[in-house]
Amino acid sequence: MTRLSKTSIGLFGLIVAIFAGSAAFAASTEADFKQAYAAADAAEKEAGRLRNQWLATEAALAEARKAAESSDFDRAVAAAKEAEALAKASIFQATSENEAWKNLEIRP
Amino acid sequence: MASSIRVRAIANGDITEVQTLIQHPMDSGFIKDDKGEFIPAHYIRELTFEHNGKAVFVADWGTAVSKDPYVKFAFKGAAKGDELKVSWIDNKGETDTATFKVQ
Amino acid sequence: MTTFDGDLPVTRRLVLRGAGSVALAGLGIAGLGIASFHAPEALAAANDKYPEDAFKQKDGTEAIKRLYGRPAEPSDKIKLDAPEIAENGAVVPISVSTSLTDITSIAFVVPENPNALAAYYKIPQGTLPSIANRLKMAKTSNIIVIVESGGKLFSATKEVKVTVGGCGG
Amino acid sequence: MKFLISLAILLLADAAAIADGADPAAEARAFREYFFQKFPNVNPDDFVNGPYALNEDMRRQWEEKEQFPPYEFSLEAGKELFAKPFANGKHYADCFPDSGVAIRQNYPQFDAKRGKVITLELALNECREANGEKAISYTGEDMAALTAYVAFTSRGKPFDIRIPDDPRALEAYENGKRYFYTRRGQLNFSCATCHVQNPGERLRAEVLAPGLGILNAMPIYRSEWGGMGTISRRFITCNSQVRGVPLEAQSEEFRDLEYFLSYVSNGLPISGPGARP
Repeated sequence: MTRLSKTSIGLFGLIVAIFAGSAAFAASTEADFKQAYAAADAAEKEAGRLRNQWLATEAALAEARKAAESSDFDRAVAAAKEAEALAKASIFQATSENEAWKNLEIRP
Repeated sequence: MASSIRVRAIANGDITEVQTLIQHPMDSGFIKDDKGEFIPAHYIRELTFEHNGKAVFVADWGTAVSKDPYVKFAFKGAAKGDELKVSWIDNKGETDTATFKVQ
Repeated sequence: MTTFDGDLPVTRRLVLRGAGSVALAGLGIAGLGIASFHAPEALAAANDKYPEDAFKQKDGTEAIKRLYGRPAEPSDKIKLDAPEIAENGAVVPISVSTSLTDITSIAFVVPENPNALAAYYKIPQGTLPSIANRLKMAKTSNIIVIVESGGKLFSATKEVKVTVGGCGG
Repeated sequence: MKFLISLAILLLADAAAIADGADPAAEARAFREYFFQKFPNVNPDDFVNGPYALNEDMRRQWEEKEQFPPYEFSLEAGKELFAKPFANGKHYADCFPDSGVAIRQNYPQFDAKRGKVITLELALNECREANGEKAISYTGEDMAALTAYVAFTSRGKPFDIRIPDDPRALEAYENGKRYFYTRRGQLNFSCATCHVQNPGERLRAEVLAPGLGILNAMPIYRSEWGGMGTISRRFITCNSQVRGVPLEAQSEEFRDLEYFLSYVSNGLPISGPGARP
């Protein structure tokens, strides 16, 4: 079980890393945050439509809002990007499971 | 309000086996609530069983007794129909008493 | 059945608890019925008071010392029954019985808990030296049971593995 | 000629079943068979006791607790709640067949009028609302107590879940099945990952329960919760345990999941209320 969960986290961790890798390095502005947050929020809403949101995405979105409130836009943008990456990973999961779930099914 | 005390006292010959379950949080004082604040200790300190006015079992408990505590013991000398009086008092001074028939 | 009116009888034991006003405050929480309070005679009748000091000890050996004033020696005449692995540290069923005679008390000690002494049972004459109870365990620990027999102290020990702790007991 | 037509219809019906991949009765048999083969030493009826059917040390702890089970208080509270009249003088008993006694094994049901699955929890709240009372929380103590009492009156009665000849009922079953096998949450687990592929194994401290019979013991007193929990609460916990945002209690997915899981456990006795680590 432990190995299984590690593999799974590893897979999604990799996806997260790819998405998050595109984060900007320059100091971020409120506009950057709003843009990043809107993208993350849209992705999370899509995950919601697919009934497959992740707790970590919600946590990252909350973290982004909190950082933005204290005008820490570097942290806010980073968190929003992470949230977007997580949300996209959950969308990827939900979409690939459209068919993949059958692999586990016990059939007559 | 229903009693917090449940007792099954069953006589088998001269020996009566007593099982008790008590509804009580038994908060240890070491657990935090959702807000991250410690829930104050709240636990039964003393539980007493009396038969014919004589204590047949006395439990002194600390915070490590499980929530809704359970204890089982057996004593001699009771007959079916005898009364068993059970009382507890906790660290806040709350108390409950109930009487049960030996079956 | 529940009896209480806040007018606590002034016995030494209850005064020691400083129960009076706290008891009233606590009433609302417990939702206990209000009627007249009869002191449980047995509480007043028992000679020894609640071993407050022993229950506060962090260390198992110290708790036993405060409770009995001396250490116990291991005995194979005590049968201590506890699970190998606790299914949940919040509720660990533990029972003990013994072929030793003239038993006056039995105590359960969990050294790895925040407070080591878990329970102390007084065994009057005519009560069998056999007890089952459910204890909390914060983590993997020995369970030590102390049996007071003919004024002497004997013990048995068993380790119980705890993977989900009872969050301190 | 008649015979030929019948045969043709039979063949067509069969073909349809195969095309849809939907033969719930055969699937339920296969589901049960999977667990019987995986645990040949476990008595079929014992699967309703979850991890205790699979682990001797845990079983002893459970049997000790069953001597005076921790759900006793909830069960009594449920009995009182169930008997207590609503403000309009009516009772829960008026909403159910047989006055609500020994009916647990028949839920969830497919309601043909509304085209949806009705669980016992939902039916209890609909009964309240039909009598002018507010719905109670699906995850709260009162619902756990009520369902504990209803389950208790059904102890020993085998699950008897029906899928009527209605494409919507079949769809609900299929939907529940899909939910059961679909991986979700950041841990990428499905219900089946734990309860089909790994029952009996330890995940952290827990010994995973077999999917077969998993709802027969509901509601359950969990030591981990220090209290009682409904099926709704258990499903929500499952979602968050795999690091997913839980769906709403009694959402369509959860109701359909309950329909599927109960159906595949048809024939196994109701054992609720239960106690679990």
